[in-house]
Amino acid sequence: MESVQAEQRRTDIGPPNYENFLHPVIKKNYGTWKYHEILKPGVLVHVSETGEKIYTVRMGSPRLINIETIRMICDLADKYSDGYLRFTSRHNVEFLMTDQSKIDPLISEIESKGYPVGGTGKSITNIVHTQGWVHCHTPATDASGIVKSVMDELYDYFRTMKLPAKLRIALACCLNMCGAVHCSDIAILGVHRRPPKILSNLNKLCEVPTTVASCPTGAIAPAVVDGVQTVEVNEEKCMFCGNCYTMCPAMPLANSLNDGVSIWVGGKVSNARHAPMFSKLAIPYIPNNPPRWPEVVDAVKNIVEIYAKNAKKYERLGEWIERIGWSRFFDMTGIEFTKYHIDDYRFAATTYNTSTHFTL
Amino acid sequence: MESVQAEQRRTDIGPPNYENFLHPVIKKNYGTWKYHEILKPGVLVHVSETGEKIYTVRMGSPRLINIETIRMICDLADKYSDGYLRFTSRHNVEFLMTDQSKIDPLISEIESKGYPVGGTGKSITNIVHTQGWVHCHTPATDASGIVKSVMDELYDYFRTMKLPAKLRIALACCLNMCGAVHCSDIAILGVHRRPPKILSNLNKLCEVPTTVASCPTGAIAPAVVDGVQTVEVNEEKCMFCGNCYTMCPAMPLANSLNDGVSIWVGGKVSNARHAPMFSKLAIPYIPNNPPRWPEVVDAVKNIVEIYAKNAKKYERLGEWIERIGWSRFFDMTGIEFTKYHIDDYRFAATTYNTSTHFTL
Amino acid sequence: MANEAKKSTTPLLDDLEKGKWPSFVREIKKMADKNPRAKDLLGQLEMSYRDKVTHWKHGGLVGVRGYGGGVIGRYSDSPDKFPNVAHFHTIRVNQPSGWFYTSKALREICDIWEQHGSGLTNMHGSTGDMVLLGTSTDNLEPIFSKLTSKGWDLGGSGSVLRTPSCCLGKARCEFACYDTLALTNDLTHEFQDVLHRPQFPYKWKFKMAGCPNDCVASVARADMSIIGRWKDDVRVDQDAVREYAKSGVNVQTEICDLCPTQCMSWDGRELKIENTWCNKCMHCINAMPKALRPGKDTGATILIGAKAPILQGAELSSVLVPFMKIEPPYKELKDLVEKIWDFWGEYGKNRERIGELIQRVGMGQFLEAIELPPSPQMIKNPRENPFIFYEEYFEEEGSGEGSK
Amino acid sequence: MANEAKKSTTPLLDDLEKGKWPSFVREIKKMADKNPRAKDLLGQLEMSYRDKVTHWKHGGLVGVRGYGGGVIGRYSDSPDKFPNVAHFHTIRVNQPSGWFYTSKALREICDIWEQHGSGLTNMHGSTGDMVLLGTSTDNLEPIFSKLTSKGWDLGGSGSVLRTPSCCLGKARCEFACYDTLALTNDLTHEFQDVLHRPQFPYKWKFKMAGCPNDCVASVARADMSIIGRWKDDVRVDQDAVREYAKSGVNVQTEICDLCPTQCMSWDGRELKIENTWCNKCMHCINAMPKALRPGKDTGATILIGAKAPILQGAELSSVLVPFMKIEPPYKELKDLVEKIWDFWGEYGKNRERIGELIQRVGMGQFLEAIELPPSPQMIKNPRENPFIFYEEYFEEEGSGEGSK
Ligand code: SRM
Ligand code: SRM
Ligand code: SRM
Ligand code: SRM
Ligand code: SF4
Ligand code: SF4
Ligand code: SF4
Ligand code: SF4
Ligand code: SF4
Ligand code: SF4
Ligand code: SF4
Ligand code: SF4
Repeated sequence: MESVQAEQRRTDIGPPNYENFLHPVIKKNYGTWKYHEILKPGVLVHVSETGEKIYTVRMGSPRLINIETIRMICDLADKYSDGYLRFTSRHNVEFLMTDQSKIDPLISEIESKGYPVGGTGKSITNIVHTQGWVHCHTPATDASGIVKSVMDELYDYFRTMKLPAKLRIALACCLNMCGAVHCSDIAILGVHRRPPKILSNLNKLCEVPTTVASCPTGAIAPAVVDGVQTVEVNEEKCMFCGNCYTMCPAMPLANSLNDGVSIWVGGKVSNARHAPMFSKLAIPYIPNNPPRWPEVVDAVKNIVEIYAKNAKKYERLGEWIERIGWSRFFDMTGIEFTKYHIDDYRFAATTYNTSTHFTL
Repeated sequence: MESVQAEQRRTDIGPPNYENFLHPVIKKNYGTWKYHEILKPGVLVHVSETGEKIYTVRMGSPRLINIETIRMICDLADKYSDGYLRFTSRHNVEFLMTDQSKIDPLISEIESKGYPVGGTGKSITNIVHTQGWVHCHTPATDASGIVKSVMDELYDYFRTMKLPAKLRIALACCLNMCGAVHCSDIAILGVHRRPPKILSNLNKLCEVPTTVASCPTGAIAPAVVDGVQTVEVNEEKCMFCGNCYTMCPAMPLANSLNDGVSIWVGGKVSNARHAPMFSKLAIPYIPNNPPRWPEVVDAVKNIVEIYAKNAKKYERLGEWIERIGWSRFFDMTGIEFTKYHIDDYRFAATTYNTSTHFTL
Repeated sequence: MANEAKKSTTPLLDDLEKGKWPSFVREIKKMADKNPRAKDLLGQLEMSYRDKVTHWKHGGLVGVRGYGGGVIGRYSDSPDKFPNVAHFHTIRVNQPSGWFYTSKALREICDIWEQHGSGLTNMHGSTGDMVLLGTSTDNLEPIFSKLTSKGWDLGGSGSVLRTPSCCLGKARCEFACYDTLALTNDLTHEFQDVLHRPQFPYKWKFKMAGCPNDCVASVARADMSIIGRWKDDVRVDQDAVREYAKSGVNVQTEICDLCPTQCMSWDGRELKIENTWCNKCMHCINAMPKALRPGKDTGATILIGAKAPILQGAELSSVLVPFMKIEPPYKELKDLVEKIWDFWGEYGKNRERIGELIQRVGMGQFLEAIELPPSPQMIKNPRENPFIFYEEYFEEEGSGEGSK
Repeated sequence: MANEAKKSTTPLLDDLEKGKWPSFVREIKKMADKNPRAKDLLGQLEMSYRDKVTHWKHGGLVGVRGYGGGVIGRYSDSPDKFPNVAHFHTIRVNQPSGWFYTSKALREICDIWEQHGSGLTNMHGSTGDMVLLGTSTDNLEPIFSKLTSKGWDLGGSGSVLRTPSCCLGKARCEFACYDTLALTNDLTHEFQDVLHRPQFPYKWKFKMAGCPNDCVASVARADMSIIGRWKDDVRVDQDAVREYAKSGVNVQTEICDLCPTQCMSWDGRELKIENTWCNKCMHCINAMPKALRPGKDTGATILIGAKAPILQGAELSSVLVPFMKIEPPYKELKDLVEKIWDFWGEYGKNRERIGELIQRVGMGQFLEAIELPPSPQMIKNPRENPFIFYEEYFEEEGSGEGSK
């Protein structure tokens, strides 16, 4: 059966042209949009120079969705948006429609299926996240479970626009950081804390020189154990980056007792007002506590709420912290400041406070 | 003769106590000063809680002064300030006096001897500088000659207070930077540009391993030439820091054709408004052109004048540049921007512009 | 319910069916009823929730014929317990630019995946692909041929050009300064070969954002970030500004005071912008989209080098070309890209991203190699250290210029 | 004049006698008439001006008995031409705190130097010493004993505590938040032994500034910078503020708008300061010294690690103790210093400044060693990279805590 198709085997055709998928009104007004308004949470209207309008209804998604759900979404698109829809860069679904009167019915139907509408404007939109225990071999925590737990708690912020500014949360399950975790208002990052174990079959799975070279801190050295070529790890020098494991399957770091998550704050990506910023360490370690990671949820919620109460309009989390100063941030959130917060990597010296500018 | 004194040889007595050198009015009002005023350029009055006053007249000095000049200064002190005087952290002389009516006569007498009065407030005060060809073995340029040439040209800025803010110039004759050159509004820095020559007697003067280890870029390697242990330099890797020469006299870098100066801008030390800042590269290289280094003088003057014309009140040079942006600084001063301006040392990545914030 | 939970073999995951946010567990469970792969995934995931570690082994090299990427190999460490996820490879399907779809197209994908995989997906992966989550090796070729027959192709993985992605740009955004969708589509097609066959030292990502708001996080996640901007003046509709003011916007504190270059002023009637100072941050336009618009002389800033932290610490992209017109056939851009890839191919070490290479050789060096002029827009500030690699010097004799 | 210039053996230097700024050449020339060392210095300097290189050779180790520093050895590379500067060592004389003198004291120095040296000086060196510029080896002991007999001692050079220096502080400045002169004098005397006898890995500099204006550039030039500050509120005399306003100061734009923490407001009558936000930058106080003053609960911030660029790039000092009371006998400070010196002595490599050592081992590590608590005031921002050296982990068995 497959051989027949193999004859016609096509390669390198690339993705379908996006033009095939554009709503006719979008096609017609392509590049001539004049302004937009957020009509209410999750609902946008874009108005063209020609006066034509396109309405968008944004639906939250857990990202990990099954084909039944996709088909359900397709049904909604057929019913409300002429079969046209899109996904956003943060994994939400957008229905693109011309008939304003269909908006509320669509919203009701979406909500009746258990999905929220929102994520626009000064809200907390979907959490960009990664695979975790669902599909990856290097995670220090799960992705989807924490995301679900956090969003259950912050649900209201998705469906309203009551924050001072956008607040973007991201999660990555290991230091590879598949996603913009390093530049998020709040980032949840899986961390290992036990140096790699060296499996006895290392010499079969890995090349010793490549494995040694994989370590950025030079913690790995060649060794001979029971007459077999292997490596050893200087635990003092290990900061648990996991790169050795990426290069050599015989050096797993994952460990139920020590893996967990860290919390980072104050990153952003847009150039609006302040230049893009990296997220900075807020909480070095919280143990994994599935299925709901309550300590993580509390930590995130605490930061969100204190920010929501204190920041000025338009001020992103990082902009707010920059204004009030980090000592005040730690004070206000009650988060403990530890030696782990002080950078000791390559650019450490550039993060020291070389002034007397601070409050006590 | 000396043996007699050797018997009474005293060591570790430390410097004399400053209290012996304080004017009685200062002693009396020590720690009770209430406020000060700059009465005119070079003249301060400090008023105590008790109402008592001390007047200060600040005289410019070339720093390299002979004992006749010191004696002349002492004469002035005896005549005008009860024999009390001090030097400032930037090498000016200060007469501390109680009789206001003596101020103008003192100023006339100072000026009649060829020394200026000024350096207070929004002025260009003395240039902090180093030894140069007068006394050091590693300079890439002279110190006193450039200082004299620049101050001749900026003389008026010492005697007035017409700048937007203080402007501090410093000079160091090599990368050792004996002085706060790295944090000055304008810094003049001697630079070598030819890799060290290796003298044939290296093996007698230096240890090869120490010499090799002295190079931060690993440019120096052991070598054997004509059967003699020596070193060789990978010229590609040399950035002329001179550390090898500090460690090993057989590796001189000084060279009449290639030595010269670089100009740096925008540093500051005080915490007033903006935190302390390093100076940044403005002009990578100007050849040595004694006795008056006209190109250096012009370059400094150009920067001073454009700053003077454009900055806002209280804005230090670096604060001004930060406000207008570096592209505008290079535009306005006509200084060429080259690849040398882009950092390529340890923290280079932290200096890249990771935003779209700039003007064209 | 309470009754059911007692019998459940997935008590931990069951807890994640509760709560208001849509549940990924419910998504898996729904498939588990009909799809054995989904069922075993659920079982293995519950085991991870109990053990607090992953039960996936290190991925192996699997793929479709002639391609070096597009499939992430994945094997269970407990194939005896969960035989249906013994292999559980994901397939990355290259999304259309801007993630625009018709229901028809999506249904076709669903049908293929129903037949050959777990029925589970990520819409989408964080690089941008449609991620089909889990199938066995023998299904790869069939899926591939069915996908291509419907007009779909695989995305990237490994040391290739990764699937480019973009914000929705001119399709639905009034801020777009160039056509992100067209460029993304064009580059993706132009570079099919390097997308499917590893020829690079490591991965390369393109992300295109229509304006400095950067709705696709390009500055943080792309080796080359192409961010729209304009050169001329912000377009101002003064009447509309007054409308905003009337409707409650405090133009002074919410707009002028927050302008990073402090180049705006408002006298209660007219909004003045000193456009030579404006750094195109977008704030004022974002805040009053009915009144303000980007200028008309538009193009993009090209930035280079973002990546995640392994191993030197994360990087954001930094300015490479302050301003470039972005118009088909995009020759200037493609020439630049080719030059950079040549340099990277020649000097990049194995697993060295372009951003790391630039740090290693120095930006000045890199610019010279790719024949771009240095410009102050590239930097936050000039160097602070005096360790300058001057390149020429005069020979002792004064006879001419030497060079290192 | 023109006639004289023609005959001159120092035509290049002569040019530097012209111009308005006082001339160092004239200073040398004046001595050259009576002092052969000064004369040969002039000659050799002219030669440098012609050749565009120094004519001093690498310094050798010279000094006074029992001291390891205080004298910089210097030898001419042309002793045949300039025999009187064949040796030309400088002597560093430890200045009194704040560079306060009486004419009597200075004259005594001049007399000694007239007899035993070139008659040339630097008032002062940039570390702070009086620098007596050039004498020969045989004069060192005589000079030393004459200096000590008049109450003077040598300053530092080499791997020692360098001569501490300070701003004039409470002697003549209303901003001083602690007594810089007293502290400097006390530390200098307390640590005479390490000042004169090399016992450190490299040099150590103390600089004391009475307030954040840092008039002695301590943050840029001292391994330990002790900068005065206060804890309580800025003292405001509202009448005096109004005086300034009346006399032309624009309190809004010149004061409030430039406050880095934006914690001031001015309604035309009263200046309000939100003191919890004030970071003690000094700007408002500097601008209106008659109206504003530092608070009364004063002390200092201790910062650590400034140095020039060789070899890792320059460093500014960074916050180590956010606030410390500075009162005799300065026990808390001295205990801290001793702890740091111990750590440096044990772990510092040869020629490694404390700032470099801290970078090498990490600030967290360093703090632990010297038993100081980490505090957010020490940093501009917490770490951005995830490469954290967590120190404990649990053993596999769950039986207890492990540690690296
Ligand atoms: C649909 C989407 C683009 C896409 O191609 O998918 C999009 C669409 C719009 N963005 Fe965005 N942004 C989208 C992701 C982003 C991202 C990327 C991200 O979060 O990963 C960013 C950068 C975030 C950051 O800085 O960390 C982003 C930063 C912005 C900003 C800047 C906000 C700021 O103050 O920093 C604006 C301007 C604004 O909202 O006023 C903006 C404005 C807009 C506007 C208003 C543009 C327009 O005129 O249509 C669109 C509706 C925004 C809204 O949701 O209120 N968009 N926007 C993305 C929706 C994601 C979602 O499902 O929630
Ligand atoms: C005498 C001296 C201290 C000493 O112990 O010798 C001194 C004395 C005073 N300084 Fe200073 N400063 C002195 C070197 C410095 C330095 C160090 C340096 O330049 O190397 C700095 C740091 C410079 C920098 O940031 O790069 C310095 C930064 C200040 C500032 C901050 C100015 C700013 O806006 O950044 C003030 C405040 C002001 O002037 O308003 C200040 C204010 C003052 C006041 C007004 C303090 C007072 O109330 O008495 C004194 C008179 C200042 C004047 O000249 O107008 N002093 N002052 C130093 C005179 C040097 C000279 O001969 O010119
Ligand atoms: C599927 C996806 C996460 C997701 O759930 O969305 C993913 C999954 C993996 N990433 Fe990623 N990365 C994914 C987007 C990213 C991104 C975000 C992006 O592209 O915008 C990043 C950060 C940006 C960047 O490229 O630096 C990212 C940075 C990494 C890294 C670190 C690379 C680096 O240079 O620092 C690794 C490690 C590596 O390459 O060895 C990595 C490696 C991996 C591997 C292949 C694990 C490995 O070590 O071999 C993961 C396979 C998981 C699995 O079993 O499916 N992944 N990875 C994303 C791709 C889906 C798609 O094609 O759309
Ligand atoms: C005389 C003086 C310059 C002046 O004209 O004022 C000076 C002169 C020398 N310095 Fe310095 N330094 C002098 C203050 C400084 C300062 C400024 C300060 O102390 O405030 C610095 C920068 C701050 C610092 O310590 O980092 C300074 C940073 C250096 C360095 C670089 C040290 C480093 O760690 O980066 C060296 C090179 C070395 O130590 O090998 C150096 C080395 C030297 C030597 C000893 C040359 C050498 O390589 O052996 C110079 C002797 C010149 C001579 O023949 O007299 N000198 N040196 C200053 C001392 C006078 C005094 O005691 O008052
Ligand atoms: S972040 Fe790490 S664990 Fe998570 S998907 Fe990416 S590579 Fe895998
Ligand atoms: S986890 Fe990272 S630091 Fe630790 S041994 Fe492996 S590669 Fe080295
Ligand atoms: S800066 Fe260099 S050349 Fe000048 S005095 Fe210091 S060590 Fe000597
Ligand atoms: S000058 Fe500096 S970089 Fe050049 S060889 Fe000497 S130590 Fe190395
Ligand atoms: S990046 Fe700019 S152009 Fe693209 S969607 Fe966002 S706001 Fe619109
Ligand atoms: S785009 Fe930004 S910088 Fe330009 S005027 Fe608007 S707010 Fe100011
Ligand atoms: S540092 Fe402060 S206390 Fe010391 S002189 Fe300067 S202004 Fe006065
Ligand atoms: S000292 Fe500085 S921060 Fe404090 S109120 Fe005055 S200007 Fe503002």
